[in-house]
Amino acid sequence: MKTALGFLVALTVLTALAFAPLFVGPYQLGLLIGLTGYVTLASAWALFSGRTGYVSLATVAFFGIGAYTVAVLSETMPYPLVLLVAAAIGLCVALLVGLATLRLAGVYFVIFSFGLAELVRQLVTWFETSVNGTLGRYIFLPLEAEHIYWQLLALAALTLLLTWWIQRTRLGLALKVIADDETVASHIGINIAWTKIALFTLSAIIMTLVGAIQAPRWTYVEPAIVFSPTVSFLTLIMALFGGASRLWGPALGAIPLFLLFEWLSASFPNHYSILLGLLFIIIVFLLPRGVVGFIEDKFQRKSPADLVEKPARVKEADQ
Amino acid sequence: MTTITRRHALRYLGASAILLAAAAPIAATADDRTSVKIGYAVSKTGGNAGGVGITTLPNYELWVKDVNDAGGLELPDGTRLPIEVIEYDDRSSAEEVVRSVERLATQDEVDFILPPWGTGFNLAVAPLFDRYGYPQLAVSAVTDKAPEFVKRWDKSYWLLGGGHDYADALAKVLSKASSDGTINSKVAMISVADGFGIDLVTAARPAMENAGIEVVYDVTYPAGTTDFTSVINEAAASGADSFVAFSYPPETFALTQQAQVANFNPKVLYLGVGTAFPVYGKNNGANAEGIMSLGGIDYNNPENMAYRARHEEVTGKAPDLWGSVITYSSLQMLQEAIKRRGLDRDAVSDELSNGTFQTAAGEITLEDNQLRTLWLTGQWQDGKFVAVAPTDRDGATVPILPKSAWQAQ
Amino acid sequence: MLMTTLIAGLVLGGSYALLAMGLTIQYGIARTMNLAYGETIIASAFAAYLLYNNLGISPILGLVIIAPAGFVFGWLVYGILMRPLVARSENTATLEINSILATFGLLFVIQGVMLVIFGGNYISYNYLNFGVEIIGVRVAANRLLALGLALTIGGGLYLLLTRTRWGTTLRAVAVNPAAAPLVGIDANRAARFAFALGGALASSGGVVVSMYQTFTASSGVIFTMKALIVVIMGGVGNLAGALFAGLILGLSETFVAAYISPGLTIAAVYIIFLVILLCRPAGLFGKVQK
Amino acid sequence: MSALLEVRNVTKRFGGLTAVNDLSFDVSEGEVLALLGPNGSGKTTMMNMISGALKSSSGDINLAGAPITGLPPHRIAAKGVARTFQLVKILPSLDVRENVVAALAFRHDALWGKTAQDEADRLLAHAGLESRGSEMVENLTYIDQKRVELARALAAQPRLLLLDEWLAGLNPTELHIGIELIAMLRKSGMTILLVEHVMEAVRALCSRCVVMNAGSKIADGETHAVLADPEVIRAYLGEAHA
Repeated sequence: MKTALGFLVALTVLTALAFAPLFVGPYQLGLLIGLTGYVTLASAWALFSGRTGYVSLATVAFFGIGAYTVAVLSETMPYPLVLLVAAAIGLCVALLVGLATLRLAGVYFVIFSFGLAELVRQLVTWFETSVNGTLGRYIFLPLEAEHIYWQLLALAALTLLLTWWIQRTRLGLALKVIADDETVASHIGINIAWTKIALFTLSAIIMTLVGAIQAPRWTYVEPAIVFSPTVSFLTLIMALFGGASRLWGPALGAIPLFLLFEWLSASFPNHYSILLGLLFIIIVFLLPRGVVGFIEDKFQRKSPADLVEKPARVKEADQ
Repeated sequence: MTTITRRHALRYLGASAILLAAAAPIAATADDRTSVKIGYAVSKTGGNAGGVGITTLPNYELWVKDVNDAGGLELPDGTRLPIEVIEYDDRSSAEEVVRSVERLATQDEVDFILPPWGTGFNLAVAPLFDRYGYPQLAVSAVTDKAPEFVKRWDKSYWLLGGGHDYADALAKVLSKASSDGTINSKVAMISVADGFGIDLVTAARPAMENAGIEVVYDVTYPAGTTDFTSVINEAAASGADSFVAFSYPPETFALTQQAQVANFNPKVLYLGVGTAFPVYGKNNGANAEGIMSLGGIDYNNPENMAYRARHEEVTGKAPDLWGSVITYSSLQMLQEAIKRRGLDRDAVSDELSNGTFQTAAGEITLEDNQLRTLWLTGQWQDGKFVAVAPTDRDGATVPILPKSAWQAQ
Repeated sequence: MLMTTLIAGLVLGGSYALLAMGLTIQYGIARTMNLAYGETIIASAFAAYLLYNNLGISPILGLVIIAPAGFVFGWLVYGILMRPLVARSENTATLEINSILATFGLLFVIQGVMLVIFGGNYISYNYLNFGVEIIGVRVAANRLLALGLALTIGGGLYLLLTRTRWGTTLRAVAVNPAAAPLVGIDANRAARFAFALGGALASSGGVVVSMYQTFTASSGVIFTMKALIVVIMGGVGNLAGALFAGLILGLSETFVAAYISPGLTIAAVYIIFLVILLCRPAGLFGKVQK
Repeated sequence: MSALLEVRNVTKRFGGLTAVNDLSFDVSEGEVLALLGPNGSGKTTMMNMISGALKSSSGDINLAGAPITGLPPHRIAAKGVARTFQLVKILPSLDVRENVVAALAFRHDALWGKTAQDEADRLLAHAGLESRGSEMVENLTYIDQKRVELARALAAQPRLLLLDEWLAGLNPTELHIGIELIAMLRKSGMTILLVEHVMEAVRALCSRCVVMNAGSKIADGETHAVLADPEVIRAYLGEAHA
């Protein structure tokens, strides 16, 4: 009953958001695109990192791969196929990375994932300049802002639905068990490695698609633009800020932060950094458990279901 | 009855008059606006902030101050309106710059939008400028595809030329020096793995070949490289008398330092962005003598001199001697076009395409929305970064080659 | 050729190591991931530039002023910003997240202040930029200074940490901050001291690097990430590891530039970093414990 | 009766320390075997090698004739080995029922949904936790947490059950209940390998014992004979029976 009601509310909001482009101006639409993009990225990030404790800075590697795939292929094949190829490439890279990185834990994984994103950027740059003899690529696709928005909105909804659904499947249970105790997990037959890889891959595919969908908005794509580490950092900060282990946490982190960034940069273009930094520090001190934690503390007594999930944690290599 | 009707009528009339009177000031403000809104989104923070900080932002600020000090932008009827600035920080992110321009166009409804910094960002916002009908005076974008872009976006203007222009000019300088017997006909060439570096080096390869210069060393390095020991050593070992780097400021500085450290004295030393920064001349003092780069200044042009003096006075630092001048000139063009045609963007765009303008960079008439009268090669001579190519243009200085050897500092 | 590449690599690696040592101490001992580390470097570079450019004070002399200032700054940051978070966090994992978020804010504050004061310009000046002959190879004096400083600081701190009582205290805190009080160690003071020491090291690095590397108010992040890579590769909290990792990265960069392609130098750095981590998941000198 | 578990010349070294040295023994189908020895003699290390938590340095471990040496724990679990842990390991964020469902969901013929819930309740009832499935497992008493752990192990439908000091730390009443539970399992034909210090339980439950000391096997045979062996008494029981 509660679930049905939740679905109804979510569906209503989704419908309202889907009709938004008909009522808002191009700027607000742009805002919605950016917002939906980050909600999706943060949710996808949390899907893996929030549930396994592996804090990843590789977000932009996949985001950039998606954008670059579109830039390279948009003139040679139909758009839906390009998205499919982008997702497939994201999947392959994620599998490769997943298999390689499982031995790493804690901050070692964090920096590894950052290094990975930079490596991908360097390799793409090198390949483009040395092999193709060019660098920037142009994307001239007949896609309007609202088309990009609708795709992103669908992807965001899908990501949240997927997260919700996974929590109710054996995969979701496996994650909870792994988070509780990896030894028990493996001894009751859970393949920890594959569980993590599956999640990492899923999360990476979504990130790849976000990049692929957003790319046509920029017309011109080059590695410095699409592999900017800022994307990884913002995604991580938004998810952590919202509460990475909850379904709505990343969204509740992404929305206020995104709007805050926008408001600050528009109202105080010369003191943006200082104010942003101060606000950030204040937020960390005032909301120690993230937005979701704050809401729970304030408005809700804890139900057993809430206790089931634990806050995101970073696994320590040296414990 | 009649009386009453008349009274009613009078009442209605009165009401209408009041309404009209109330409406009138609104109409009047729409016509007699009190300011011209100019908006821009530039990277105040992030990776692009360095470029913005020298070439773009100081000139935007200087121009706004200059215009407002003079009483505002002059309109065709001789009245002046002050500029009201709306600025955003795009944080060096493509998504931000796109959204900020959308915001300027549709939310703030500014009268004109000044372009962002960088080839990529100018391309990212070009469709928006086009869609909302704003002229785009793209300065900090070096691209050989400008003719194509003009076809696609007819209100876009490309003012800094393309890789071919600079490469051809350089090749001519080298080939002349080579045929004079000043240098041999070999060149060692490096380029930054970035839109700028690649654009230039791909243009330079055929240009050198056509000019009879053999490229004996040709590598690309990633932006952010801090150590050039091997590159300089290889270049020194290549036997080329000319060393050319299509580099960005941090690497331009590092290359200069490394060349001195390694005592590498090519007869022609041509470096990329950053060489034309005043701080480059200051840091390197006598050692800057003879070093070449893109751009350059005609020091005898009084308007240019006035501009540089103003820049230093207002912003507290000297402008760079390549992009800054063009940036400021593009704003002067805009200012003049508004003076001639008013605030109608179509009319202003038309004027920009067809008019002739007196600017800090001399007289400018665009060809196919592109600035073709550019200083393409400059050289540090006597503490000044003078323009040496195209040689046939008024104000060109004769290049001094070979570059003198490094002096101990 | 080989010799040149080798020495150039060592010199480059020296500056990497120098820039990473402060972070490895801050992260390894004080247990706080300081994302604003690079901003400390840049702020010090600006300070050195100002002293040299406006007052004519040589950066070497500037070092004597700026390094203690870095210490004080680190001391204050830890006391004001990090201490409450350390007290609040129930385990290292929460502390890690909290320190990432808080220092991310600090990063923006410092960067914003520098932007307001200095603008977004590239800053560069020449100091000690002449060649010095070492075994027939010409090396920039300022870069050599960085290597020298890295070795001195690295060696000195290593001795300090391993040979003195005070060093033992710091290492005890690094290994087990919770148990340190049991043996009479004031973990908070030790951590604060370590964090401040890291700040002083970052400042020293910033001063030296400013002599030969162009920087802007926004380039702190680049230094933070490079330092993090060196720290992680060497093993968190391990000075010798940081030194070694820095040198390896420097060498790989110059060797790839000389023998493969200058276009792949940065890629090579990351490849080597990734491969080393895959073989040794806790860094070169780190220990993996079950 | 054929051997379900064969341990052949298994050695485990940790650096310079040899924790298990060339150990061989069998566990037959339906047998309850006790692995005995003083603290640090290598019993738990041996258990960990059987369940896959540790990899042996050399030697072979076979389950029903097939090698399981060096397989990861989840593969060994899938082949029918379940275990409990020396220090009780429950899943604190789950409730009692979910603790058992977790095992049902990942066993060879996985159960999920309503079926799994019902099966979990049945197993819990079997372990003496009837209708307590919704309680948070963290709030249970020690013996009840042990019951959860046992139910979870049984949920995997193991061919071989490893009990690592499952009876340790229980008070006399609880101990009695615990022994009863294992006795029930034995009656149902379950093959069990247990590490145990509680001699009362060993005597009551196990027909055969293997005794280790300093990593090596020093005795293997009928419980009453082994426990009477002077060497065993010296090495191990000495402390308790002095």
